[in-house]
Amino acid sequence: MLMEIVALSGACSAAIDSGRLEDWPGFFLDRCLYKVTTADNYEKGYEAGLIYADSRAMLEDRIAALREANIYERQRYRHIVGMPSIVGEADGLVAVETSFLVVRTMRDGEMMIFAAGVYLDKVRRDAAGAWRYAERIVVCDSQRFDTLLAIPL
Amino acid sequence: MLMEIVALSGACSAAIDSGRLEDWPGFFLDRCLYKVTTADNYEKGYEAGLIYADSRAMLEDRIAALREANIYERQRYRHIVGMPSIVGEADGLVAVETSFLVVRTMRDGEMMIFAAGVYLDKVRRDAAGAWRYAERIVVCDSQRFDTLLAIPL
Amino acid sequence: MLMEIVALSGACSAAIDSGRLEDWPGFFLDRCLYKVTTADNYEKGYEAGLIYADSRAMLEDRIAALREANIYERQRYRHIVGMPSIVGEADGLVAVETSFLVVRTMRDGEMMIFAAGVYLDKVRRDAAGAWRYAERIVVCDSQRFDTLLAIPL
Amino acid sequence: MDQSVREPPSGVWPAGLTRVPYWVYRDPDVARDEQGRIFEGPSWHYLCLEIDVPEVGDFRTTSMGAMPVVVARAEDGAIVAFENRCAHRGSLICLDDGGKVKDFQCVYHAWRYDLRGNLTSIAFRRGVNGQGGMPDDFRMEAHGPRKLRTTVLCGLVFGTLAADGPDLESTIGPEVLVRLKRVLHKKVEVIGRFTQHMPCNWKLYMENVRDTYHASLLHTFFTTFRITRLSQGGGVMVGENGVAHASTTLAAAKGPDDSYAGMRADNQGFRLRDPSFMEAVSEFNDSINLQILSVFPGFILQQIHNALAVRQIVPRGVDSMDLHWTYLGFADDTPALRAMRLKQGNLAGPAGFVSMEDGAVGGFVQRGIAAADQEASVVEMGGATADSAATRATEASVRGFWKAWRAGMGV
Amino acid sequence: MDQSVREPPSGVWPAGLTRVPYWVYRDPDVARDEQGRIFEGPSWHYLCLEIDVPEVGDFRTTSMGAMPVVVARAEDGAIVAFENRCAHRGSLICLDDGGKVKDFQCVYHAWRYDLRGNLTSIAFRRGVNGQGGMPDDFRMEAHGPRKLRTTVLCGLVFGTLAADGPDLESTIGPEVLVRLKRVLHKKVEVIGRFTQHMPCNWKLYMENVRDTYHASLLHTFFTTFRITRLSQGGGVMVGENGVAHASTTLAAAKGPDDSYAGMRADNQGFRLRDPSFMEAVSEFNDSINLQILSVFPGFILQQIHNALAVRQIVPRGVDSMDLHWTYLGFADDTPALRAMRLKQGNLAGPAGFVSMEDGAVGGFVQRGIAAADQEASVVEMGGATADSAATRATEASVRGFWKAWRAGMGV
Amino acid sequence: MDQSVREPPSGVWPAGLTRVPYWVYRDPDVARDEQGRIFEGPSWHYLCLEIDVPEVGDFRTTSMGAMPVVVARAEDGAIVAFENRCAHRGSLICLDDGGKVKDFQCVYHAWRYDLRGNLTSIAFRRGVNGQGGMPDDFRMEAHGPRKLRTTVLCGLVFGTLAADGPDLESTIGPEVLVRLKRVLHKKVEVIGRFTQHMPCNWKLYMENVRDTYHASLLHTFFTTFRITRLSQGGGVMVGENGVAHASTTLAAAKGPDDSYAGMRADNQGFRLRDPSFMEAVSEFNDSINLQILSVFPGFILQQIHNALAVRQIVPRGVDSMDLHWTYLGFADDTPALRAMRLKQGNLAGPAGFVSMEDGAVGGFVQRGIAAADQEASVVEMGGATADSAATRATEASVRGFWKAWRAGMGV
Ligand code: FES
Ligand code: FES
Ligand code: FES
Ligand SMILES: [Fe+3]
Ligand SMILES: [Fe+3]
Ligand SMILES: [Fe+3]
Repeated sequence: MLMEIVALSGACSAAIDSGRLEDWPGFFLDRCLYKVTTADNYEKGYEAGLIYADSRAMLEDRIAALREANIYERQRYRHIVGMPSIVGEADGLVAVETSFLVVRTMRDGEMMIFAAGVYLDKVRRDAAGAWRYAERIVVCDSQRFDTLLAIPL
Repeated sequence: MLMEIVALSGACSAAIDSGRLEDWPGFFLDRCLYKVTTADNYEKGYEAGLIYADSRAMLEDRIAALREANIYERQRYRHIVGMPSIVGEADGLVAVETSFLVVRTMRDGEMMIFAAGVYLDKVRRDAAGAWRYAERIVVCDSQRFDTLLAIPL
Repeated sequence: MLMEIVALSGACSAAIDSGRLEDWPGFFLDRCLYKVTTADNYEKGYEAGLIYADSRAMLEDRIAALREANIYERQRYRHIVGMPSIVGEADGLVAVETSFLVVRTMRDGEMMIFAAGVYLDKVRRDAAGAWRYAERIVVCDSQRFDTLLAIPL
Repeated sequence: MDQSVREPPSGVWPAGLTRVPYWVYRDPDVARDEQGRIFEGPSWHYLCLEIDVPEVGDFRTTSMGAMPVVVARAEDGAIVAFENRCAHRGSLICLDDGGKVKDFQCVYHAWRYDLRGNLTSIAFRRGVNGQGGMPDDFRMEAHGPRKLRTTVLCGLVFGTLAADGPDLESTIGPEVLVRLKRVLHKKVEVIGRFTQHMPCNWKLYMENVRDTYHASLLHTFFTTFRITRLSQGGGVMVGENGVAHASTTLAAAKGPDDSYAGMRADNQGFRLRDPSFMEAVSEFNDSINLQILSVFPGFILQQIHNALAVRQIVPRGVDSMDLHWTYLGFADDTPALRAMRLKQGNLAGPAGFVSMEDGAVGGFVQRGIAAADQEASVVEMGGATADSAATRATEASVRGFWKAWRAGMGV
Repeated sequence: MDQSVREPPSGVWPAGLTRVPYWVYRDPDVARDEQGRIFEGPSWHYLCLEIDVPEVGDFRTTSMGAMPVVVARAEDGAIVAFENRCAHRGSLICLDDGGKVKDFQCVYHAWRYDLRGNLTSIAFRRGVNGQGGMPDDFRMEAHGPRKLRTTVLCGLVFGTLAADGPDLESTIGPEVLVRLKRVLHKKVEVIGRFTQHMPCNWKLYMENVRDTYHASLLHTFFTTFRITRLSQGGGVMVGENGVAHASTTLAAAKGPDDSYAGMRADNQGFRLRDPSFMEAVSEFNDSINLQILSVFPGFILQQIHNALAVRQIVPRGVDSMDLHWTYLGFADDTPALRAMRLKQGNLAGPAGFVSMEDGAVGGFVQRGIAAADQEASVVEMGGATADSAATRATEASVRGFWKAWRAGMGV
Repeated sequence: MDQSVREPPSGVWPAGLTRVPYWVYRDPDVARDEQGRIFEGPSWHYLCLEIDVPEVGDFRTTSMGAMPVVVARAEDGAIVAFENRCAHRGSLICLDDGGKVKDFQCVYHAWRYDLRGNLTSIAFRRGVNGQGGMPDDFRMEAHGPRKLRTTVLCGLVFGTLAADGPDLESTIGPEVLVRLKRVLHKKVEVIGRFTQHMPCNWKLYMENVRDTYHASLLHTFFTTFRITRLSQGGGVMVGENGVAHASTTLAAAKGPDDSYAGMRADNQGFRLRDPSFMEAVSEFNDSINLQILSVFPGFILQQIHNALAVRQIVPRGVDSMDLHWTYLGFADDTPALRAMRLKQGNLAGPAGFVSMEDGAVGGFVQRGIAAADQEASVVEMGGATADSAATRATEASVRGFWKAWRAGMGV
């Protein structure tokens, strides 16, 4: 199971890093929670996120907005993720934590550590038996975000 | 065995990154060696370390000092560790090398590559059969440390 | 097989990071392709690379030049590589993609993210049955390289 | 670029309010003078929320430009503020974002301060065994961090180093004050805090906030979903002194609107698969979709549907700044309304559908003007004055910003 | 180090061309003046390749020093260029490296420009419902980004802000022009693009390019494989005005050559296991192994065997620069010749066997002179003049660089 | 912050030694002047250990402020030093921390220097086939890197650019010299080297080193374990000229000590589970627990129990510095004593229980004074003079630092 979850996490990152953003929502269940927040907010119990979606359709809308509506300079992410650790399991829902680092590269070649933190995930098998995210809380270590957060983490 | 050692290394990093510092000494044997040094020092055979502990109690003392005595600004680490490679094994003592990268995030959100290098570990099973560190030499690639080294690497 | 390829990729990185550059060409087949390029070049179909070698002998020549001919300041790399993902397989040739991050540390202790990107590899077993690189295209996310690229990525 | 610019700031300012010379965004000497004349000057600066320091001994750290500041709740319940700098040898007195204390103790040599920043004790003041210590004539009351004058308005804490001068309400002016009170009419609650770093001079961001002309042209999402279009009702208010502004947009008429025909911003092809988060709840008993309000130099209050936030600008060098976002709800939010605010968080903020561009466009200007110290921007939309208007197709509020800036800088 | 230096640049320049005071590489004020006097001055600057903008509406972004520039192919097929700065409030007009457009539209407020950079429309110029909008007397033709004068030579696009002045060919001069045409004698094709950041002042790199003395001493590979040695035939040409230079090396004689005896650079012990990539194809009907050509301030054309490239220098602050490499082939390359170019890519570029040191040595100087603002470099190899010579054992071309620089700076 | 400060440094210095205006830590012009007047001035600067260059041809690179320096052992066994800058065009002559050579050869054009830094050969000085080369009248002896005057004291190598002036011993003065010889009384051995980057002006760190008042108040560990308390015996010595200082702490009396009652630093609740590393071995035949010694501007010698180290300060810009730690043992250490030194390494250094705070507190001040260029620190503990004292409850040594600094700067 662990290696299957490693594969899920890897495929999800690869879709983003290689620019196949349209593939990204497919790693989530129809009903899901995707939230980007920070360690300080998480610890204080502040509920708001930079991105907050409670359906896969909202994730699809975000990708559509990035393609059709929003203006941002050409950039790439590179995810380096650690080995997931399974921290809980109950009736098919598996809780997983995975450290991550995202390096952002801008059009002009400038690279920076854009985000580091931990994914607090809940995964389960979908109807077809594939592992999917029921919940992904992206807890960034830093309160500060450079310029803007367009591409999801 | 490899995956068990991966789990040990991951659990050790997670304890530090999530602020559960009190859990960290528990990954070491009572008699152990924990040293933070650099590649230049290591190659020249200089014995001193920034941190040098030859008992788990000394590791517990360091955590206690960080909690009760030392002054340093709020900060977090994020460990990203590579896949361990087993480089030797003799009567239950397994030698392992693992590349690591630590991103430090300060209270104000500033992130930096705080350390990168390799863990030179010796692990063995404790009485209870759990893998523990008999030795962890943290060999940092850089001679330079920013501001201070409070939280262990 | 995946874990064997993980081991190959880890051993290749470790040879570079620990300064055993002479060991590095040994991870390639006699006839091979090693190229360092960037995402923009790759996407535009520009064929040239910063490094372009179509034989292991050329890789050996590059290491020899770094040792005997070229002048560059003392520096180290630290590779942090993700979990490889197998993207194809045909008559013994396995296509693998692996995200990577390289932190460069200079003599004076300065660390930077020197490169991030993805390895597009083709591996097969050599006569002795060991996995070797038939092809390694190093696709860096950034167009910009700091100072020089001496040590291979 | 850390090099100073060709022209000295002084004496080259064009007449009127319709031209802004680009060196004003690039010259380190201008940034230095702004610290003295504006951030340490007579302006009122947003410091924190009143609820950040609810009880005696609660404190929060913040800043006025480059100056570190402590805000605390004193024994008598008053909210006070002082420079976060020890009177001894200058260390920060407080090292965290906030907390609760009995008094303040500097970590370096343990000098102590009461909650108002008064120096109350000096470690080993009398020395040891009669040796060392401070001179007998050393008067603690003559030493201490600089104190701020503070005021609380609608739960917002503002401060200034100016011992006297107009109060905050009259500085803001009656018209904008009404707009402020409209939103902050009851107790708020923090639901999130984020910092956004922007690669531009702080003035470029504040101009953007006050720029009612750009929103529907830069932010496709605004236009496409008719959150704000120049063709919708509303307008912009600018205080007499230019210090405060408020812009409003009324809900859109349903009918067709071809005023954006052919523009990038009008993307009729774009539809939402889950439009639930656009179902705004009317909570202010009016038809105002969106209200953006600012107080010079660095305070912003946002209402976009049910997404509420305050933003604080902190310059970091001449070509860089931090924007501190505090996302708000009301203490008495129903679960349904709170849930809606969380979803509408997608609209604003560093990742907001209608605001992410604002994080980048300041940098586009900073890079665009990299060689333009001899050139000036053109701020003529809606004329040459900084008066309130019944349209947002104007840069009146931007001109108002420069009216306030020039008064502060004496330019 | 962002601090300015001890001596003011003016008035302390040593007589003649043989001494260069080190503050010239360190003083931010010098960098600022260079932007005005050289990069925005009368010099001709390489912008891009003609093939980067093959069709009407194609554009490419580039820069002249710190100034962002757009190059475009206009309706009439002319290649034009203008500052990449919106006439309204200064945003970059183009946000990508290149592309194809009908016209240009600024993202901030949707002001539009034709392919020549003429302002053609202003969003809501007439306001909305008769409110707002631009003043009736606003003349669009009086506003727009600064236009460049452009010229195309051998498929290279150059530009300058100087409305008049000598054309590019006469600036380069007949002798070097022949060298330029020798290489770029037919249609080229881009085979790779890379950027190399260098931790040094831009002038240190350009000196390095024009320094015919260093190659065989710094680059062991050159010497060992006799690609270029000072003892091989060839020489250096320097234009009368110092602006352009070209250096050439003829194929080596086979016999022994002990002129490098005892020097690090002569490493007879070093052999290649796969020398195939050294089997250069003669493609210019002459015996020139290697030709390096430059045009002040920032253009370089390289031919090393079959490795062809143009390089563009872009300063980034006083102690840092970017070098933009464009690796070239000819459109009619045979597969075999193209394959050889790919292999010979190992010679030059940021990882090149004979060029990687050039990425580092500028930094060695920048650090070596960190405390030497009162000192000067010694540029006397080959005498005191900047004349063409039949040897490369000279710094004549470096002196030529300073002749051109001082003319530009009026020093 | 790269902006210069409000007041010009000159003419605004307060009378006496008890006030230090904060612009002195922030003004890039001050940093620039310090390089010329102090680091390239008459002061003596620690360069390296004598054992770093034991044999002829051994060299080590170091720096005096921003100036790169080479230290070498010459043929005659003398230790010499010179600027690490080639006389030709300024490249670093040495590119590594140290090594062993026959002579020095610059990588750029292979100019050679003997071990004393004398220029001895110029590649192709006579050109090739009678063409090129250096002018016949070029005199190598007239060119070369700047030479330092060096001296060795107790195995420490110091250097200065001042050709004459007082020798090191008299500069340090007899009282502190005794303290220096007390520790370095026999051959040392390097057991570790580390660099600590600090986000503060270099003077804030040197003040901290000389600040006998802070140790037991900032460093809880010191106080709790009675390594140093102001109530323990000892004192501080300050040279007449303020250049050198030494502070000592005697072993604590066993009895109760309530002098820290109620202070954060006195944490009686804190106990060690493995106190073995606190069992210091008395090795200097006295009861001195701890001795800290410094020589203006950048040398520190530390003895904390058996933890010995030298530290070198290297400024890096106005708000940043590197501290180079060399951990020492004696060549004749017993295994047991060496083992104790390794354990006591936990006390000092970037991770030291009693020193880690010193890495941060300079930054706390740098940030605390970000807007305080008009303010000054208060340095009155122990009076207004810079005299030796029998207590550490004084800032006499800090005042001594400023006496030396102002003499060097002519302020
Ligand atoms: S600096 Fe605050 S007590 Fe000394
Ligand atoms: S800045 Fe370009 S349209 Fe306003
Ligand atoms: S710079 Fe050293 S030899 Fe030319
Ligand atoms: Fe906006
Ligand atoms: Fe070269
Ligand atoms: Fe201390």
